[in-house]
Amino acid sequence: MLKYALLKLGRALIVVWGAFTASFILLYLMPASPIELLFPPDERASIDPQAFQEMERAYGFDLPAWQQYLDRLLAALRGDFGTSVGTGQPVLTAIGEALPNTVILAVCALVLASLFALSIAWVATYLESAWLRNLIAGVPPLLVSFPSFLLGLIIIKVFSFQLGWFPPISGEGLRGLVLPAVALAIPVSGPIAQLLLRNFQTEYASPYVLTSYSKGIRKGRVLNSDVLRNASLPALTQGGIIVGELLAGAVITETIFSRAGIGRLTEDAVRAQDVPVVQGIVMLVAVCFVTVNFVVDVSYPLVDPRLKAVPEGVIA
Amino acid sequence: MSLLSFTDVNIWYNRRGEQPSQAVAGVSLAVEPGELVTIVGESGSGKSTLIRSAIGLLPGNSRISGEIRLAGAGVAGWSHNRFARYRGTYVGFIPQDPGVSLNPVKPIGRQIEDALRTRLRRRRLLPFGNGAHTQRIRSEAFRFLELAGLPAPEAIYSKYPHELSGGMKQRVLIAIALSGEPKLLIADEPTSALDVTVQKQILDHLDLLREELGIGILLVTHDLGVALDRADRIVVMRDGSVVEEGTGGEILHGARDGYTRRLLDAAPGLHTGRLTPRPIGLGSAKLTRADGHERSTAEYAIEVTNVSKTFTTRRGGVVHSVKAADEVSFKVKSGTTHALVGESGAGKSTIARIVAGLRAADSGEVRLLGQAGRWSRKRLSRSLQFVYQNPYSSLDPRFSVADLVTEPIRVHRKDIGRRDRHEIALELLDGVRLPRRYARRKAGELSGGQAQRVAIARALSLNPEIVILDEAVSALDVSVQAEILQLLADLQAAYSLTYLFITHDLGVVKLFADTVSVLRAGSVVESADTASVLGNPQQEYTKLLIDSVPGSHLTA
Amino acid sequence: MTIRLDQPTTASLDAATPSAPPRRRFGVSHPVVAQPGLVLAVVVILLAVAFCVVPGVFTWKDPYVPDTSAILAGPSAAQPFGTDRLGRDIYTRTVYGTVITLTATLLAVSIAFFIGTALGLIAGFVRRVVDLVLMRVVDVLLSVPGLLLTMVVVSALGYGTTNVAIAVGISSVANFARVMRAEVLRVTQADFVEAAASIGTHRFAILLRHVLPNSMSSVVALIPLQFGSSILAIAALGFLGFGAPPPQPEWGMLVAEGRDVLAVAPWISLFPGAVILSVVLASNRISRALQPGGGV
Amino acid sequence: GTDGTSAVGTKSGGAPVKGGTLKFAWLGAPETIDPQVNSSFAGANLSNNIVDRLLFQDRDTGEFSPWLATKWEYNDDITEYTFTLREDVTFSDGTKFNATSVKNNLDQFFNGDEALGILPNGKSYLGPYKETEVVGDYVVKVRFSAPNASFLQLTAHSGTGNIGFLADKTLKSSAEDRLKPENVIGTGPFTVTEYVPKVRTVIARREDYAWAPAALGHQGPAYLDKIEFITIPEASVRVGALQSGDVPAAFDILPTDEKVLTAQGFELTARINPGFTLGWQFNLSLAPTDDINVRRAIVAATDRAGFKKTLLSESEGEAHSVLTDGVPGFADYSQGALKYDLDLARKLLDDAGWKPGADGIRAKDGVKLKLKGTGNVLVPDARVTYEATQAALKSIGVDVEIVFDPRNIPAEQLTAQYHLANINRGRNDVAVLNTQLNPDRGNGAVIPADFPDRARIVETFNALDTATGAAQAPLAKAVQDLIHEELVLVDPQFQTSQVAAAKGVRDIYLDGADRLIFLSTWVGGE
Ligand SMILES: Nc1ncnc2c1ncn2[C@@H]1O[C@H](COP(=O)(O)OP(=O)(O)OP(=O)(O)O)[C@@H](O)[C@H]1O
Ligand SMILES: Nc1ncnc2c1ncn2[C@@H]1O[C@H](COP(=O)(O)OP(=O)(O)OP(=O)(O)O)[C@@H](O)[C@H]1O
Ligand SMILES: [Mg+2]
Ligand SMILES: [Mg+2]
Repeated sequence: MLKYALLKLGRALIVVWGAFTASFILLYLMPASPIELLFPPDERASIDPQAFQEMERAYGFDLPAWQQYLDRLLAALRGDFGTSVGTGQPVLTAIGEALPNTVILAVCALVLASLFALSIAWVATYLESAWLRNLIAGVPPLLVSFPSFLLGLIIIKVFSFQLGWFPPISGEGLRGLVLPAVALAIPVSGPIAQLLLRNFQTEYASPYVLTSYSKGIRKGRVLNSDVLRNASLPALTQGGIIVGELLAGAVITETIFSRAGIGRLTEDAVRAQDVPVVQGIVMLVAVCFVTVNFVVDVSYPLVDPRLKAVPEGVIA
Repeated sequence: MSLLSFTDVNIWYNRRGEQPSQAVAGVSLAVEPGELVTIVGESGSGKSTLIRSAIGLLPGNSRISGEIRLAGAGVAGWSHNRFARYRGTYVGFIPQDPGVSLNPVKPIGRQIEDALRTRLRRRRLLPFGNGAHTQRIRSEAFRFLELAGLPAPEAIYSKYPHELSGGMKQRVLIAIALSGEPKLLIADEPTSALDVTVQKQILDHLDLLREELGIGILLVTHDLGVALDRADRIVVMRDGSVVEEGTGGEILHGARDGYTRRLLDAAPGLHTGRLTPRPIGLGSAKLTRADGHERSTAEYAIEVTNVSKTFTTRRGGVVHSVKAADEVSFKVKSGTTHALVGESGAGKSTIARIVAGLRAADSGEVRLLGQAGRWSRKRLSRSLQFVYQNPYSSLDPRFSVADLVTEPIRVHRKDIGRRDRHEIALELLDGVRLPRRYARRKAGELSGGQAQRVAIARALSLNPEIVILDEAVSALDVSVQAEILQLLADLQAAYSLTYLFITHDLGVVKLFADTVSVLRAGSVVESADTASVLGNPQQEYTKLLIDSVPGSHLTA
Repeated sequence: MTIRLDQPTTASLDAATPSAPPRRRFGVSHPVVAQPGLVLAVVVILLAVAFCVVPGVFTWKDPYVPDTSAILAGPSAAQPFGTDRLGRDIYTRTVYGTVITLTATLLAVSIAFFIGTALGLIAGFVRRVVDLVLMRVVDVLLSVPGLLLTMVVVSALGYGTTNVAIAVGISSVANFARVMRAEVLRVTQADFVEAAASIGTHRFAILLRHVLPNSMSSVVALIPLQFGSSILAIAALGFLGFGAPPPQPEWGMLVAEGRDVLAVAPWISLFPGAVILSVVLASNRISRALQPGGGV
Repeated sequence: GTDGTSAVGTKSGGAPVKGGTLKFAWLGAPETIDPQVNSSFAGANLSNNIVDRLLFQDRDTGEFSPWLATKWEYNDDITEYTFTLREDVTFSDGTKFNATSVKNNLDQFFNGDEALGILPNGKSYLGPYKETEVVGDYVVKVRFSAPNASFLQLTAHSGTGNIGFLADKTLKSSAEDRLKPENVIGTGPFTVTEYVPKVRTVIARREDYAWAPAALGHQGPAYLDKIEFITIPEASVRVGALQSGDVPAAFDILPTDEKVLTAQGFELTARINPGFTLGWQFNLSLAPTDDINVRRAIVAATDRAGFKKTLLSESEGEAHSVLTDGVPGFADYSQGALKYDLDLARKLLDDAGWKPGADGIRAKDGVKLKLKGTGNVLVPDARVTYEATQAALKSIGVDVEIVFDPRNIPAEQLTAQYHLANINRGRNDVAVLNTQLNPDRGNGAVIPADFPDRARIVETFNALDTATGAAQAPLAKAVQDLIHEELVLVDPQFQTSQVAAAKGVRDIYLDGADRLIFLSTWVGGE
């Protein structure tokens, strides 16, 4: 077990390093110096070349690529991801300030999304009427296909401006969190619902369900005590990707709902070509991804008894 | 009043975009208390469909007409929740496949407790909020597990299904069915996935329960031997209708229906003599041995000496090792059939694959056609071919039958053109008695028996001397099984083939093999000619195996 | 890294499955006509393709010429989707935009398909170190969510539809690679592959003749799915302003052009948004029909 | 619509009420709270309320009046300015504002401080800055190595590159520390109390503020307790938040929303952003925009009057010159060089040998008349006018590709690849032309080194630095003639404006650079 965990940990570290390297290649080797992009072109001409070089030096953009890479990598290992070109703030501080907001939003959205997805899957399996069942089973594809950028705007228009139930901008408090969390949850719930729905249907068709019925158990309890666990366990393995989706979804949600957070930070940084910040964010999501996956990988055999006895090959 | 009665029941399945297909047509049938009724019939004859309709467990796309009564109450149109009142306590159900019929993520104990709780609650023996009753329920559960033939229930109580063997799982399912204390037990092929030895134990057990508790049993099987052995009444189904009904004796001696007769003829357990080959009309043109490779004249086609193989699997640092072959030795004369028998996991496949060069042995020697040493893949495949248990998975689903059977020729004989290959394919189909029009079909469009013929035709295409058949007929219906065996016998005679034949079915061995090795846990228990091993077994284990063949005592 | 979802765990663990039923190729064994949803989906896609090929048949207006007499006009018989701030007909622009969006999508899906399939095939067939390395690459691609990855790639490559398409393609490579690898692993375990090997077929020939064709169906079913999600991704980037330059009526752009005036002229965003929704929905539906064993 | 007044919100309406918090929404967010770093629109607006300037510029006449400086004078060649300062001014940490403060601020603004991580933020604005001399406790002399007529306006400027004075404690803080509200210490009527990057900035009243410029018409501390600036990036959400009453006042109102808001009883205030009009600068180093006929044709194909009529809102203005209407020295070219005439444009191209090709795009000597330009992503209406011009040009056989890249394009790439560069620069002084277009300075039109008469052109621009006030007017006219008539360096599109909307909020002051001052603002008291 320990060896298994260590193996997974090793892989996780490799992935993080890979993400670091890939983002470095993409970001630092761009044709223009990030400093260049700090200035509107119409002002650039009036910048003193010496001052410009000083700035390049301050950020280390004047060094050869490999040296920049090593410097950054070593610094990153010490937990230093450089400073934002735009604001001069250390990247870690910037991320640290933005993160709590996004975490709150993401956790709420995740809970909502999971509950929603689970309800759809449950109800669609429970209902006896075929057309009602098909109707509900048609919801997840719709969620998946909806342009999420439009969704936020529509939600805000309807629930905030038209009905006035919730404030459009999320200040403090729970009420402000509702709409953004919903807007983020809906697109995220689509794939989860699809997965759960499929799992519910396959599991419900499994012979062990017949066994449960033959004991005289009613449908609702069969779903709860037999199908539910079997159908939702595999969704855990999507954890890493779902967390990634939440963070990515925050880009649009936070902009639309005027919230601070990683999403806004990302969009601004990408627009401003704030290379250190973008790389810091890439590292953040990569670390989140591998952490979640690591936890899932290591704990999955504990929650799914079948996996305790299976040879290596099944877990790819 | 009958426990269960069907009156003129018809069942259809709807498939999207297709005509509804009728799975059960006009069946009338009743089960009385203390009676064991078996339904036999080939695969797809509607057995499962019929009995599931009695407890409302048909899939949503089915439609029923006619009358089904449980304790006199018509069940037509009942919802799951209405049915729930009858299930478990009135009618118990043992599903077809024990491997997948238990919830994989729930401990065994909880699965049986669920059933107990339903009954206790329904009989008002257990008020809601059952915290105090844990102990009571647990002891009840133990009682039923023991009753189902699991002598040490504590040992498995907190285990998960995957930690049990197939036989144990089946017994757990029986315990679950019994724990509702039903008046009627419906069992859908409760033993088909099991070894003959385990099968016998379980059937004995059901018999006992019937006698002791006086419950009615409706048992489905496709094994006529089982039915003849046990049933008060046998119902033979075909294409959804009942074609014959009567006691075991009536069926055995006075079957009127042609299909029943064929079933009787085909059941290996009922056979006495060995198959006699029929002349075969193959060997015309193209393919015939024109490739110049000499057929061996060695006395023994296969000589296996002290072959051992140990598998180690590692998980989470713990190493498990299994001795799949332990100093195995046997010889097979050219032109004869040698059978390897033994229960599941005995190492039969492992040895077959070592002989076929698909897997390396840890130690020991395999001589083929008198030659030892390493054979090249290509050279080996000209002399030896392998036929797999599952015909579908051994045939590429995207290839046409013609391409499938001539695939080895395509690889080995670059000199033979496309046209000629097609000719050869047609001849090979003739050889395995498959109509030529099947040449264009894909494997998925064939029945199991047809697909296995294609696999055999492919094995023959290079004109090999040795054919290894790893459970090549086990997955097939008995009637189809008999046809294939006959075909193999015919081919053997025509081409003086040597067969290494793997099976767990002693009936088949009796029918087909010249010599036999009995394997247990990787080692050879007994090895001699078939007649002497089966007629006069020296080992306890062999005796047990022989004794477990259903229907054998009827003819012995 | 993760436990595969695409392999049903129950089946692979409780290996007591008897003779496998014949696998249906591409699942569409039922007549298509009997599935109205599928028919509708196919019609939507055909219509979109027709928009690409002969946009002139569907509208006689010009998508680029401003009309100052009809600025921000609401939907009406003359302009079913309304007009934008330059008085251009949104419907016409949507029709003409189809070719931009769909070409970009096609490019993205092709990139993802070819690279992903190749990676998955090699990883699944060669196994060992190659598999380990390639799968870590795939993990790296997966570890950064699609939108972020595309944003980073676009900012490195530069703006514009082509670059957006490339970025979206790169970010979906992992999906194809994963499915392909799983399929290859599944197929290589089948007896017929061993049977082919046992008759002396060359490894490479096995790969081409047996493994590749039999692994394709799931990957092929993924294509329309990816097609749908790529449309969304490209539109999202267009919406964020990374996409096509004006006056090109790329779909995401069309939605984005209306976001500021959502309050006064909601049609500018909503109609193109609805078109995106229906095309994505349609391709997902078709994907489902193509899924092996799917179709319902 | 706009009522022509310059205060946001209802004017007067009873006696001002003290107290209350104002929530104020806008599009951007201050990138920092350091007034010497902030150059964005939101940043400058924030700074405007936490620091003061030496002089105050009248938003209508462009004339200067005292603020922190009570007196100012300069020598004849405009290389030396002397300011006499108010003596009662304190920073919010209680320290005194004096001549040393001015010197320390200017020095750091110009030179930066490497040790503290402070960049030379003011280098480009201060131009030929030499030194500051502390003449007395409250008298300073600022010296330049060359004439710098525009410095006077810079001391009053509240837009990008403005000079706000910070306490010594701030000047000695590192760049990182200057991100903390308590370290940003100015002399203004408010101090920053909370700063959440990209989301919220809160400023609170200073009770001892007593040095407002007279022109504001209000002395003493501000009425409002607090102002909360909220960033709402989505235009529709911003308007929605206004309409739903979640925020009573907002900036960056889109022209399309003006009508609706007015109809709903909002008071809208709009002012033209003074300075460089929004438009394209031509790239004179790149074919085919090196052909003056092509440039003329483009200018002639731009229907500025038409834009104003059909595409723009009431608040925005038709471009009459490269300068916006109010800037001292402005001259009107709308009936001359900037007249819309599509036929003329065609004729110019025909005459210059650009003949329509098979695809409708003109070509000459095998070179197609294809241009690449950058678009403005910040001004919402810019997209519309650029696209309209693009369509008009297309109709006369000129193909323009516009890149709307929200990022700054590196200067090198811009000069090498783009024929048309988007520009819109605010500063209520003709000096803006000098910084931007002077071939020796910004050289926005990329005039090549071997351009005929280059020396004369440079001289014409440089002359702007040598005079102020009325004396500057003819020089400004000469430069504009050069830009529009002789060289055709820019294609102006329109004059941008800033619009604010409010309900129940009174007297938000918009200054000469179109930035907000909240000193006299109050809420309530219907
Ligand atoms: N859910 C279903 N939908 C459609 N057709 C079905 C369904 N289940 C069974 N069938 C069809 O109904 C017929 C009877 O099937 P059934 O399972 O009852 O046969 P069986 O006698 O139990 O076979 P076996 O011995 O293989 O278990 C078969 O042709 C089968 O293909
Ligand atoms: N590749 C392998 N890795 C590890 N263990 C294996 C492997 N193949 C077989 N075994 C183990 O070796 C033993 C013998 O297996 P084998 O397949 O030869 O049995 P069998 O007699 O053919 O059984 P069955 O009748 O079920 O086919 C079993 O315990 C099996 O689990
Ligand atoms: Mg059955
Ligand atoms: Mg075997």
